[in-house]
Amino acid sequence: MSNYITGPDVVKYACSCGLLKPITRLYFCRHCLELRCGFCVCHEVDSNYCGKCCENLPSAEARLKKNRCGDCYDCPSCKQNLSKRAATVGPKNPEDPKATPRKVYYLLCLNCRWSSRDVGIPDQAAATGSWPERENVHAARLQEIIEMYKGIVLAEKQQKMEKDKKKQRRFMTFTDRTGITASMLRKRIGLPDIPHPLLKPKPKEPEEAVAKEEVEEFPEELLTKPINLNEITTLEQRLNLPEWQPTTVDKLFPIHKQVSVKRSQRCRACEHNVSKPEYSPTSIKFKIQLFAFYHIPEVRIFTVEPLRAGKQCELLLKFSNPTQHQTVITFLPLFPSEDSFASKEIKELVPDEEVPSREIVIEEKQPPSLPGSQPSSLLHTSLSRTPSITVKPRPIKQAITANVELPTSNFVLLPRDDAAEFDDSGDTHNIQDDTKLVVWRKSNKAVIRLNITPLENLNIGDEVVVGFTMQHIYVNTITAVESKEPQRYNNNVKVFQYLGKIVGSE
Amino acid sequence: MSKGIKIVSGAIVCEECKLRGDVTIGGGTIIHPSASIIAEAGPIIIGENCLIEEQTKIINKAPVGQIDNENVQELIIGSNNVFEVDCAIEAIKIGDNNVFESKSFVGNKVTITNGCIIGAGCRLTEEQTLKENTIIYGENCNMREGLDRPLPQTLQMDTLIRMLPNYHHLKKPNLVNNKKN
Amino acid sequence: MPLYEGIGTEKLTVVMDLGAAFTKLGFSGEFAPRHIIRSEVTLKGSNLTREIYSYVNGDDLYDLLVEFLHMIFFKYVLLSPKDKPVIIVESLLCPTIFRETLAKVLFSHYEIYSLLIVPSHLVSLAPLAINTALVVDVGYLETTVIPICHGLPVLHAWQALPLASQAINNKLRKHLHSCNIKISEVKQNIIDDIKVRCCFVTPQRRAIQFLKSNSQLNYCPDLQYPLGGTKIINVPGKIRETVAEFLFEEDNDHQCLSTMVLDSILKVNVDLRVKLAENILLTGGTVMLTGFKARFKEELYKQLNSSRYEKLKLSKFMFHSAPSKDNYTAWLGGAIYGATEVLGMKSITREYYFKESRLPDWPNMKDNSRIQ
Amino acid sequence: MEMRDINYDRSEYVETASGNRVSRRTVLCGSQNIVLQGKVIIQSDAIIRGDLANVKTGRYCIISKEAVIRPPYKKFSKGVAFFPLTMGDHVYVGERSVVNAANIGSYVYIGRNVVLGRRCHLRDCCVIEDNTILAPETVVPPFTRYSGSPGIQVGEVPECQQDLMIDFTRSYYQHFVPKL
Repeated sequence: MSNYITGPDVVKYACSCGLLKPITRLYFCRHCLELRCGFCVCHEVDSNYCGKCCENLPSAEARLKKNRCGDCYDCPSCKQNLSKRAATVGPKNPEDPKATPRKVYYLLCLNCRWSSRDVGIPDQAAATGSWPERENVHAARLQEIIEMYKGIVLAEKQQKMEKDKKKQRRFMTFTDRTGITASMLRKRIGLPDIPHPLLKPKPKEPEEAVAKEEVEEFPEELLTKPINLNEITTLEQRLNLPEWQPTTVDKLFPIHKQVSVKRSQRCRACEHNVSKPEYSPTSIKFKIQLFAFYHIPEVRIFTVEPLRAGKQCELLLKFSNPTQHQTVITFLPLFPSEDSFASKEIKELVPDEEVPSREIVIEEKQPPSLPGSQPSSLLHTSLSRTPSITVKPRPIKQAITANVELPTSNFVLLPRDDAAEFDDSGDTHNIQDDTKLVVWRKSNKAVIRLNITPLENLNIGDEVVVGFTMQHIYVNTITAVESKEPQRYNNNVKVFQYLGKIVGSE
Repeated sequence: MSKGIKIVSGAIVCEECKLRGDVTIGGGTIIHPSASIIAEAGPIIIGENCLIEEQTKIINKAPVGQIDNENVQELIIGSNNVFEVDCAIEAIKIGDNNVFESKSFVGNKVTITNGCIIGAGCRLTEEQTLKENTIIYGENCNMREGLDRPLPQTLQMDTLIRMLPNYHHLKKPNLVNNKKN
Repeated sequence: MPLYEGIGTEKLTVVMDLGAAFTKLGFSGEFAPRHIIRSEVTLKGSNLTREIYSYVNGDDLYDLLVEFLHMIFFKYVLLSPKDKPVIIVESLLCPTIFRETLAKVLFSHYEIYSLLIVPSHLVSLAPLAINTALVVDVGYLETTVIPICHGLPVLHAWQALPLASQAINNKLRKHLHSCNIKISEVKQNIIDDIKVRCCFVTPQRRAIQFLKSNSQLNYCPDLQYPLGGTKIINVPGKIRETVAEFLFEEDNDHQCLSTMVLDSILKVNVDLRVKLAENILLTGGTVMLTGFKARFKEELYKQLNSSRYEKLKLSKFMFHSAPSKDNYTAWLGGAIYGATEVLGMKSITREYYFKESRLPDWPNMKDNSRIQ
Repeated sequence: MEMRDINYDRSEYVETASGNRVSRRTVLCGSQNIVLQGKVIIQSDAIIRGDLANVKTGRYCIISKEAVIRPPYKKFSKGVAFFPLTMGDHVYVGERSVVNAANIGSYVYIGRNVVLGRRCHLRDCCVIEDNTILAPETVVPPFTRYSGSPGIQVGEVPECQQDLMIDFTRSYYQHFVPKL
C-alpha cells in the first residue's frame, strides 16, 4: 500500500525542466503558469533558527557566532545533543551551618553517556553560557599573516589604480612643468617633510616560517603496547572538530549545535516567490504557498487489474480537483506528434546517445506569453533585468511500456468546498457523465476508467509505465490590472503512472 | 525449591504481567503490566529494587539443541536493574545497577556484570562478558567505558510505589522479607 | 575565538576545497574550515550514497554536483549562493571536465556573482608566509609533487603517482578479507576508520628486517575491531605495520614516493635545488598517519645515496610544519587569499563567464600566451 | 495508491459517541486520565499508561497494534514527577512503537517499531521512519524526516505534509470498517 508519506511514488508529473517528480514535490508558478520542481527553482536562505531551542537567530548574530547556537551543544562522540544535568555539591565551606548545598551543572549525552566530566571540564555554577571555549593555537600567527597579505595586495591594488589615474589626467601639474615636488620645496623653506601617503611605513613583516630538520618522531611504544580502541577517537569524531582533530578520547569537548535554516523558493523565470515560510521556526504555515498540490488536479491510481503482456486490462484513476473553481479534464497524447503514434515511437522516447548535455540558453527575459491582450510593456517592469540564465530543459527520459487508449470525451471536476465533508447530502447535481468513462463521483473527486495494453515484448517482472497529457482549465486568480474576472487557461501536464510488474504473459 | 512464584513483601507486581515457572522477585521490585518473566529451563531470581517496564521479556530458555535438562541453570539477576519497555533478556547472569534500554536484546551467550548500559535497539548475541560500566550504544553497538555506575532510579521508583497501587490490582507478596540465599 | 569586529562587517566569502574523499568548507579570513565532510551524496529516492569523483560523464557529474552543492549551501554554510562570491581551491592537475562542470553548476544553477579558482599547491604556502617550497600533496586518489619557486609553480617539474589513501584502503581491504573470511563486504568508512585508528607506518629499520627472509622479528600486537556488535574483525599486527609499505617500495619502473620528490628536484634548475630540498611541505590527510613523516624523511635520505641521484649535491632535507592540520592546509591558504583584495581583482565574474562560457586555464594558450 | 479497507470484528471494538474506536484488548491504565478528542482509533494490544500522568490526543489519531504510549518522568530539584503527554491532531503511530515522548505535534507520522526516547519533543509535520530509535530529549524540528539509531535527520518532508496527513488519517479512518 503506497502512500505519499512512506511508499514509493507511483504517479509522477513532468516538470517544465524535464524531471519527473510526484505532485507533492512540485511547485506551480502562477505568473508563468509552469510547473517547477526543487531542481529548477532558486533556493534562498530565509531565516536561521536553532533546531533544539527553536529560537530565531538574526542573520548578523548567526554570522558572528559562526552559525552555531550559543547554549545548545552536540555530543562530540555521537553527534546527538547534550542535555544539562544538575548535581548538588556540598556547601563551599562545610563547617558554616547555614550554607545551603550549591547546585552545579554538567553536560551529559543521553545516547552514549559521554559527559563533560569525562574530559575534566569543571562543573559550572550557571546552567547556560559559561562553558569554556578552546582557542586555535596558531590564532595570533595566522592573524598577522592575513594582515600582511591584505597589506601587500592592497598596496598592489593602489599602485594599479595610481597608474590608471595618471594616464588620463589632462591638465599639467606644477611638478610636471618644473620637476620640483612639494617635499623638495618644503625642505628648501625649512618646513618638516610630510610623508607621502602611499609610502606609509611597511607593516612589521611576520618572519617567514623556518623549516626544521627533525620531524615528529615515531612513537616506539606503538610497537609493543596493545592500544585500547576505546581511547582512540574515530575518524568522524575527529572531523567533527576540524580545528583540533583530537586523536585521543580525553581531548574531545562539546561542540556548539549547528544552526538550521528555513528556505524560500523563487521561480527562476519570473523571479516571483513560489514558497515563503513564516518567520517563526515552529510554525508550519507559509506566507506564500504556490504548491502544485493546491493548483493542479491530483491523479491517484485507484485499482489496476493484473498486468499481462499484450493483453488489454483496466486501470481506474482517481482525479481530485484542489481548486475552488470547476475544471474540465481532457486527455491528450503524451507527445502531440502529427501522425498517429507508432508503437516504436512511444516505446523509446529518447534514444540515449544524442542526449544533449546541459547547455545554457541565455535569452533576454521575455514576458510570459499570456493569451490575453496585455501590451507587453505593461508587464515588463522598468527595472533592467540581468540576462536570465535558464538551463535548457532536458528531454524526459522515461520509457513508456504500455499504450493507453485515450478516451475522446472529457469530464468535469467540481470545485472543492470544505463544507462538503460534513453534510453528506447527495450532491451530484445533474452532471451527465459518459458512464463508460466516469465510474464514481463524489464532491471534487471522480474515478475514471482507462484501458491500457502493456506491450507484447515485455516479459514477467518488467515495470509497466503509462503516460498521457492531462489538459485542465486553470483559473488564474491574480487578476491583471484592468480585467476584473480571473483569466482561464488550458494547462497541459504530462502524467506518468508506474503500475507495477507484469505478472503473467498470455 | 518448590515450583511457583515467590514475591518478597515490598515488591509491586501488577496483575496483568505474565509470570511462568519458578520466579523469585526481590523486595522493592516494580513490575509494570504486560511484562513477562518465563522460567522455562530453570528458576529466575530477581534481586531488589529492580524496575521492569511494559512488554519486557525475561526468559530463561534452554540453549537450543540441549534437550536434557538435568543441569538446571539458574538465571540470577542482581539488584537496582532497570529493564525499559519491550527489552528481551536471555542472558546467563546479570549483575547490579544495569540499564537495558527499550527494544534491546541480550542473547543467551552473554554475561552482564555491573553498571552496564545496553543502548536502545542494541542486539548482543556474540559470546562475551561485558566488563563493568560498559556502555553499548548506536546502530552498530559501539562500546564505550563509562566513568561510574548509572545512578539507581530511587526517585522514580518511590513515585511509582505511591502511584501504582491505586490504579492496579497487585499480586500478593507470599514471602517474608528474610531472603533465603 | 576573539570576537573582533572585523568578522561581522566585511563580506564573508565561501571557501571550498573539493577533495576526492573529503571536502573542506569554511569562510575566508578564518583559521580553520567550519566543516570537513565526505565528498559523497545520498540520492533522494534510494539511500545509496555516490562519491562525487565516481561520475560517469558530464551530465552525471552535473546532477551530482547540484545535489552536493545544495547540501553544502543549505546545511553547512547556510548562505544563499545567489550573487555571492565563491572561492574554490583546486589542484593544478584537476581534470578539465570537473572544473568546467563545477563552474557551470555554480554560475548557471546557483547564479553566483564571481568565482575565484586558486591552485592548491601555491596557496598551501600562504600559511607559512614563504614563497619557495616543494609541495608534496598526499591526497586520496593520488600524490602530486609540484615545486613552487618565488611564488610560481614550476609546472614542468610536476610528479604524480596513484600511491595514496585509496591504494592503502584497497590493500587493507584485501588483507582483512584474507584473514577474516566470514566478514562480507566491509563498507568504505569502516575501512577508513580501521586505517586511521589501527594502522601506522613503521620506521625504516623494521621495514628492512621484514624484507630479510629469516627475520625472527615479532610484529606489533594484534587488535580486535568490533563491527556491529555481533562480529569482530581481527586486525593482525603484520597488517597494521606493513599496510603502507608499498608506498615506499619502488615499483617496476623504480617509482615511489621518495623518488618522486628527488625526480622533481632534478628537473628544477641547479641554483634552486638546495633551497627546495630545505623547504619541503607535506600536505594532505594521509600525511597524518602516525609515523608517516618520520619514515618519509628516512626514505629520502636512503634514496639520496642511491646511484641515480649522486648528481644531486644535497646534504640535508628540512621540512615545514604549517600552522594548521595537514588535511586543511590548502583550504587555509585559500581562506587567506580570500581575505585579501585579490578576490575583487582576479575572480571571474558572471558576465565574463557567460561571454566566454569557459574557464581560463593554464594549458589554454589563449589565457597563457607568453607575449603579454 | 488508494487505501484498501481494513476490517475489524465488531465485537472487539467499542465505538464511543465522538467516533473513537477502541479495541477491548488494549491495556488502558488510569482510563479517566486519557482524553481522546474524537475519531481516534486504538488497535488491539496497545498500551496507554494514563495512570502515570494524563494523556491527551487530538482528532483523527491512529495508534496501531502493540504500540505503547507512556508519559515520561522528569527529575526536578525536589523529587520526580511524570509529565503529561499531549498529541496533536492527525497523528499516526505505527505498530509496536514505544512513545515515551513529552509532546508530539500535529500531522506527525511515526513509523513501525520506533522508540521515542524520554522527553522527546516532536514538532508538527515531521516524519519518523520505521525502526528509528530517537535518543532521549531530542527535539525534532518541523518538516524533517528522521531515521536510524540514534535518529538523525535524513531528509525533508514536502511542504504540503499537513494536507497529506489529514488525507491519510481521514481515509484510514473511513476505510476502518467492521467486518460484515
